[in-house]
Amino acid sequence: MQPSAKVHLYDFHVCSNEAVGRDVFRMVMESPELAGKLAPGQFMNIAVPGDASHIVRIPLSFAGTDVDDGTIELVYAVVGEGTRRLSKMGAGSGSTVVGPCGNGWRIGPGGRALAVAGGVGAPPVIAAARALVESGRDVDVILGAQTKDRLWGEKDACDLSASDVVVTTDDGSYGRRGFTTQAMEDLLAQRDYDLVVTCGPSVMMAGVARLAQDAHVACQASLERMMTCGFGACSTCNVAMRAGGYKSCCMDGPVFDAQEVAW
Amino acid sequence: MQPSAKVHLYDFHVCSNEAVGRDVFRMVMESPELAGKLAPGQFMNIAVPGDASHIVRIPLSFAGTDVDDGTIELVYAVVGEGTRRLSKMGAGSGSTVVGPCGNGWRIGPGGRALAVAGGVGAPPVIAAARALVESGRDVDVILGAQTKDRLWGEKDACDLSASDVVVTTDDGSYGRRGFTTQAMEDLLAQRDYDLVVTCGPSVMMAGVARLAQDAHVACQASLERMMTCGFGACSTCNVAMRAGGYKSCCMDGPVFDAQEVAW
Amino acid sequence: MVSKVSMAVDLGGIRMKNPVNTASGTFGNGWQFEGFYSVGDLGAITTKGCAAEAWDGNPAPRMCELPSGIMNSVGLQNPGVRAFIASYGEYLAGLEERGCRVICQVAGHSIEEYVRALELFEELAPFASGFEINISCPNVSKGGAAMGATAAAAAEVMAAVRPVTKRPIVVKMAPHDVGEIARALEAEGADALSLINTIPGMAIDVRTRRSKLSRPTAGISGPAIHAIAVRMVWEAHRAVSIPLCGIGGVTSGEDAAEFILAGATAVSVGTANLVDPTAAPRVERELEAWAESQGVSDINELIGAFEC
Amino acid sequence: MVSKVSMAVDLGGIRMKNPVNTASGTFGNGWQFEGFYSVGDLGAITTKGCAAEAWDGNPAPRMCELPSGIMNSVGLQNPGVRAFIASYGEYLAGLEERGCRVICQVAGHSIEEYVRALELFEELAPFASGFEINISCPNVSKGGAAMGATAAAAAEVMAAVRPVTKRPIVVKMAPHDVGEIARALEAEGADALSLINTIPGMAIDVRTRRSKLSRPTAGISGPAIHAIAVRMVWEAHRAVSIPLCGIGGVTSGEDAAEFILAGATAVSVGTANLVDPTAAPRVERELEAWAESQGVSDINELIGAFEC
Ligand SMILES: Cc1cc2nc3c(=O)[nH]c(=O)nc-3n(C[C@H](O)[C@H](O)[C@H](O)COP(=O)(O)OP(=O)(O)OC[C@H]3O[C@@H](n4cnc5c(N)ncnc54)[C@H](O)[C@@H]3O)c2cc1C
Ligand SMILES: Cc1cc2nc3c(=O)[nH]c(=O)nc-3n(C[C@H](O)[C@H](O)[C@H](O)COP(=O)(O)OP(=O)(O)OC[C@H]3O[C@@H](n4cnc5c(N)ncnc54)[C@H](O)[C@@H]3O)c2cc1C
Ligand SMILES: Cc1cc2nc3c(=O)[nH]c(=O)nc-3n(C[C@H](O)[C@H](O)[C@H](O)COP(=O)(O)O)c2cc1C
Ligand SMILES: Cc1cc2nc3c(=O)[nH]c(=O)nc-3n(C[C@H](O)[C@H](O)[C@H](O)COP(=O)(O)O)c2cc1C
Ligand code: FES
Ligand code: FES
Repeated sequence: MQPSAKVHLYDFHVCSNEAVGRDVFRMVMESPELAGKLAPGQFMNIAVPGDASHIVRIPLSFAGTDVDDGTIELVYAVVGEGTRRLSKMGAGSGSTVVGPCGNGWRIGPGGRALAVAGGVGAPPVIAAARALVESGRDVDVILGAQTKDRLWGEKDACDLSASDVVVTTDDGSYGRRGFTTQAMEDLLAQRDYDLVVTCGPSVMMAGVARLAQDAHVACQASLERMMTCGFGACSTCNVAMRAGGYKSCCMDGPVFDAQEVAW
Repeated sequence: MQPSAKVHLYDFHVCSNEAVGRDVFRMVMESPELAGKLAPGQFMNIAVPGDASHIVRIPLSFAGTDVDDGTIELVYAVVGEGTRRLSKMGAGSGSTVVGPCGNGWRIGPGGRALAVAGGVGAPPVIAAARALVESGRDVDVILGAQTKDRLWGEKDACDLSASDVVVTTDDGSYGRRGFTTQAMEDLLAQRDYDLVVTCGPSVMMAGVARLAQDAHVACQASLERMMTCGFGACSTCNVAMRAGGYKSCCMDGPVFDAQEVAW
Repeated sequence: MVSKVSMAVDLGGIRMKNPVNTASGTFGNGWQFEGFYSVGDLGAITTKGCAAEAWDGNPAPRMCELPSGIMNSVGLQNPGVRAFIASYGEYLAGLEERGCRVICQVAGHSIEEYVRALELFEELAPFASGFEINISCPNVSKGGAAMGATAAAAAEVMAAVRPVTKRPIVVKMAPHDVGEIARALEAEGADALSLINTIPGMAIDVRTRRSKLSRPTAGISGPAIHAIAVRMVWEAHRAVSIPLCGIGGVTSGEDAAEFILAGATAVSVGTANLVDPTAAPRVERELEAWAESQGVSDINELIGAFEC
Repeated sequence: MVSKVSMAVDLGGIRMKNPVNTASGTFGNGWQFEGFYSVGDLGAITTKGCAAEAWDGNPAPRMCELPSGIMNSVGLQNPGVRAFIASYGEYLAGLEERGCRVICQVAGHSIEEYVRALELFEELAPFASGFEINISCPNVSKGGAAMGATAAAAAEVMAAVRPVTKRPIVVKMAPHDVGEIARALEAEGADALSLINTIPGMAIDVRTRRSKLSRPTAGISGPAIHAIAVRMVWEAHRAVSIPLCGIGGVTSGEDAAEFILAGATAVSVGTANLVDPTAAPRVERELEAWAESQGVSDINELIGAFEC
C-alpha cells in the first residue's frame, strides 16, 4: 500500500468573529480551497498568531461551509490562552490552517437519526444533522449547555426543517433542566432511531453511547484529544479502544463508532 | 549606608507612534508620574506586549518630556522583534515601564558644548542639548546617520536657538558626506568647547572620546548594553573601565565619563 | 537563483543531498507530509521508533504545552517491524529512489529486543540507507533512556547491534553526559550520533495535584531546548570524530546553522514539523542561503566552524 | 480577604513567614526592589553570590534572549564579603528585623575560598538567617559548577564548610545528577538544598560564527527551564529528606505550586524579578490563593502532595 496524504496547509482570513454567548464565539473564515474539501465531522488545525511561546495549533471542528463564498463557520469556546487570542482576531486578519483533518461522520441513507450535542460540541453535530437532512433523513436534535448564555446552535438546528429540537441546560436557565442524556432517554422511549451522532464532553458522550447501545442503535461520537499535528505525524492523540490498544484521534477519528471506544 | 531605590513600575499608554524615517519611529507615551521624574540621559525599560516568548524589556532613552501633559517622547529604530512589536503599538494601547533608570548627563553652567549623535543615539543627545541651552550654554550639534531617511533630530536641534547644527550622512544623501567625527574635527579646530556629550554606535563614541581627549575637552558618553533589569539587580550590563574592572551600565551609567571607559 | 553552495553531506555513510533530516516521532513515516511538499527533497527522514513486536504506547493525554515547547509521553507506540514494512515499505523505498535517505529507527526494551528488531529491519528493509538506535526515549519504563543512561549501558547496546548490519548505524542520545557516552559509542563502532532526544520534565495540574500527562515525567521538545541541544552537540563534537546529527528546537535555518557551526554534519527538524508542516524544506532553504552568505562553496566547510 | 492558610515554612532551620524566596543573582541585594514593593513582605531573599575577595566577572555581553528565557554569563561578579557587608549589611539587618529572612550566598574558586568566604560571613553577617553555598555556577572556569558536578566533589565542599557555622547551610545545586548529589550533601550535613541553577546552553551568532556571549557556553533561566526544574526537585525529594527550595522559571503562583507539590518547602523567584519587578509578591499572593483553593489550613500539607 502506498499511503497518500490529503491534508494541506492553507491561508485563511477572518470575515467575522463575534461573541454568540458567554465565552462562546462564532467565526466565519475565508479559505476557498479548504471550504470545498471539508466534510461534516472533519476538523482543521489553526495557527493563532500573537504569542510565539504557544507553539501548538488549535484543532477546531466546523459548523458549516459555504462553498460558493469559500467560507467556513466555526463556533468555539474561549477556554485558555489560544482560544482567547483566537477570539481577538479581527476581520481581515489571517493565518494558516491545516486541513481537512480526520474522517467525518459516516452518513448514508437510512431512517430517523438523533443528534446529541453538549456545549461547543454543537458545531460538528449541527454539520451532521444538516448532512443527514440533505441525505433525506429525519433528525431530532438535542442541544445541551451549562447555562442559557453558553448555548449555541438552536437556531441552526431549527432551520433544518426536518428536525425536532430539544434544548437542555444544567441549571434550567433555558429549555429543559438537566442533562442531554435525560432528554435522550425520553426520545428513545418515544421513537425508533437508526443512528445517534454525538459530540460534547467525554462523560456526556459515554452516557449517550451507553443509552444507544442499550437501545441497539448505532452511535458515532466525535472525540477530542490533546493534539499536536492533526495529520498523523506524532501519535499524541491516542484514543483507547475497547478491544485494546489505541487508535489515532486525528487520523482514525475524530468520529469513532462509539461502541469501539473504551470510554 | 542604607541604599534606597528610586526606580518604580509605571503604567503607560501610547498617544502616538509613527514612522519618522526608514525603520525609525517616534512614540509619544503618557505616563505622568514618570514624565515628572526623568532627567535627560536617564532611560526607561519598557515591556512590549504581544509575544510571551520574548521576556526581556526594551531599554530606551527619551528625547524629551512634557511634564504638563505627562508625556514622554521616544525615538527608536526597529532593529529586531521587540522594537518591531513596539512599532505596532497603536494609540491607546498600553503596557508597563520601569524607570527612571540610571544617571543622566551631568550638566551645570559653563562654556560652549558640543553634542554629537549617531543614528538613534540622537534622543538623549537632543535631551542633553536642550538641558544645556536651558542652563544658559551655547551648544553645537552634530547629527549623523547612515542615510538621509534614517536621520532624526534635525528639526529638534534647530529649534534649540542657541545651537549650530551640522548634519552628516555616511553616503552623502543629505548634509555633509562622511562621519560625525570628521565634522567634529572641523568644529574642534574652529571653536573652544567646555564639554562634549555623545551617544551613538560604540565605534563612533570611541572616536568622539579620542578627539575630545586630544583637545582636552571633558566628554560624557551614553552607552548601550544588553540589559535585563535596568535597575541594578542582575549585573548583566557591565561596562569595562579603563582602570580595570566593570561598572554597571544601568546604575553607574548609562552616561559615563568617556575617558573612564575602556572603549 | 541557483545556489552555488554544495549542500551534500555524509552522515557516517548515509550520503544526504542536503543536511536536513527529520526527527524520529515527529514526522510520522514521511508520507503524512506529501500533501505539504515533496518529501523527496529532504536530505533524509528518520522514521518513528519501531520494535520487533508492536507496542501500545502510553495512555492519553500524551501531550501538553510548555512555554516555547511541548512535552510528550507517546511511549514509542509502534506496530512492530513487520506491520511497519507492510504499511510503509513501498513508500519508503520510493522515497529512497527520489534521493531522500531513509533512516529507520529501532526501539527495544532490552538488548535482545534491539538486536531482534534490527535483524528484522536488516532483512525486510533493503531500501533503508541506515538505522538509528534509540537508547534515549524518556517515556518508556524499560529500555529507552535507561539503555543510554551510562556509557557502559550504551556501549553494551552498541556492541550487540553492530554485528547485525553493515549499513550505517546512528545512535540517538539522551541529553545527559554526552561527551562520555559519545566516546563509548564511537569505540563500539557507531557510525554517527544524533542528539538530543527530549529532556525529561514534569508538569503538574495544580488543581488535581496530578501530572498533566499519563506519567509523572515526560519529554520536552521545541525551541525551549534548542540552546541546550547546541551546547551538547558542541560537547559531543569535542569528544568524538564520527559525524553528528543535531536535534532540538530547530525551527529556522539559523537554528540549523548553529548546530552545523557547533559540529553537526546534519540537523533534524522535530517538533517544528508538527506545528508548521512546511518547516523542514524551509529550514533547508534558509540553511542554504546562510551558507551562501558565509561565502563558502561547500557546507562541509562550516561544520564545527564555531570560533571561540 | 484575610487568608485562612498558614503560609509559614521552615527551610532547614530558616523560618520563613511564607515560602517565597528570591534566586541569587536575580535580586541584586534586595534594596533595588524597595521602589516596587516592601521587600520585607517576602519570606526570604538570597543575596548575590559573594566570595572572600572581589571578582570581576566576565566581559560583556553577558545576556542574550532565548525563546521563553534568557542566557547569562555574569560569572559571579562581586565586591568581596567585606565590601558587601559595608555596602548592604545595614539594609540586610533591617530586612531581617522586618521579618524577611536573609540568606547570604557564598562563592569560591576552591574549597579553601568557600571556607574563607563563609568564615568572613559568619563573622561579619550576624544578621543572616542562613547561608547558601553555590557549587553550581556554570559561568566560571574554576569553582562554581565544577565543585558540584559529582557527588564526591560536592560532598567535599560540604564537609569543609559545615564546621564553619552553626547557622543553616543551603546548598545550591546544578541541574545534573540531582538525586545522587543530593544524597551526598545530606550525608555531609546540608540543612537544605536549593535547585536548580541555570542550565548550560550555547547561542551562536551565525553571521560571525562566534558565541552571542563572551564565553562559549552560559546559563539558561526563565520559563523555558521550569518543567525541567520541577522534575529535578521531584527527583531530589525522593532522594533526601532535608527540605528543598525549588528554583527555575517561576513566574506565577501556579509555577510555585508545582514546586511545592513536587516536594519543595520554599520556592525562589529568579529571572521573573528582572522582567516583572513585582513578580515575587504576586507569586506569594497567588500561591496563597491556590493553597486556600486546595482547602488546606497550612501550606505544609501540600509539600510533596503530588499524586502519581
Ligand atoms: C478534533 C477536535 C475538534 C474540536 N472542535 C472544537 C470546536 O468546534 N469548538 C470548540 O470550542 N472547541 C473544539 N475543540 C477543543 C479545542 O481544540 C480546545 O478547546 C482548544 O485547543 C483549547 O486551546 P486553548 O489554548 O484555548 O486552551 P489551553 O489553555 O491549552 O487549555 C484549556 C483547556 O482546554 C483543554 N484542551 C486544550 N487543547 C485541547 C484539545 N486539543 N482538545 C481538547 N481539549 C483541549 C485543556 O486540557 C484545558 O483543560 C476541538 C478539539 C478537537 C481535538
Ligand atoms: C540605556 C539604553 C538606551 C537606549 N536608547 C535607545 C533609543 O533611544 N532608541 C533606540 O532606537 N534604541 C535605544 N537603545 C537600544 C535598544 O534598547 C535596542 O535596540 C532594543 O532593545 C533591541 O530590541 P529588539 O528586540 O528589537 O532587538 P533584538 O532582536 O533583541 O536585537 C537586535 C539587535 O539589537 C541589539 N540589542 C538588543 N538589545 C540591546 C540593548 N539593550 N542595547 C543595545 N543593543 C541591543 C542586539 O545585539 C542586536 O544586534 C537603548 C539601549 C540602552 C541600553
Ligand atoms: C511527539 C514526539 C514523539 C517522539 N518520538 C520519538 C521517537 O519515537 N524516537 C526518538 O528517538 N525520538 C522521539 N522524539 C524526540 C524527537 O525525535 C527529538 O529528538 C526531540 O523532539 C527534540 O527535537 P525537537 O525539539 O526539534 O522536537 C519524539 C518527539 C516528539 C515531540
Ligand atoms: C542574571 C543572573 C545571575 C545569576 N547569578 C547567580 C548567582 O550569583 N548565584 C547563583 O547561585 N545563581 C545565580 N543565578 C541563577 C538563579 O539564581 C537561578 O538559579 C536560575 O536563574 C533559575 O531560576 P529562574 O529561571 O527563576 O531564573 C543567576 C541567574 C541570572 C539570570
Ligand atoms: S495529533 Fe499528531 S498524530 Fe494525531
Ligand atoms: S541591567 Fe540588570 S544590573 Fe543593569
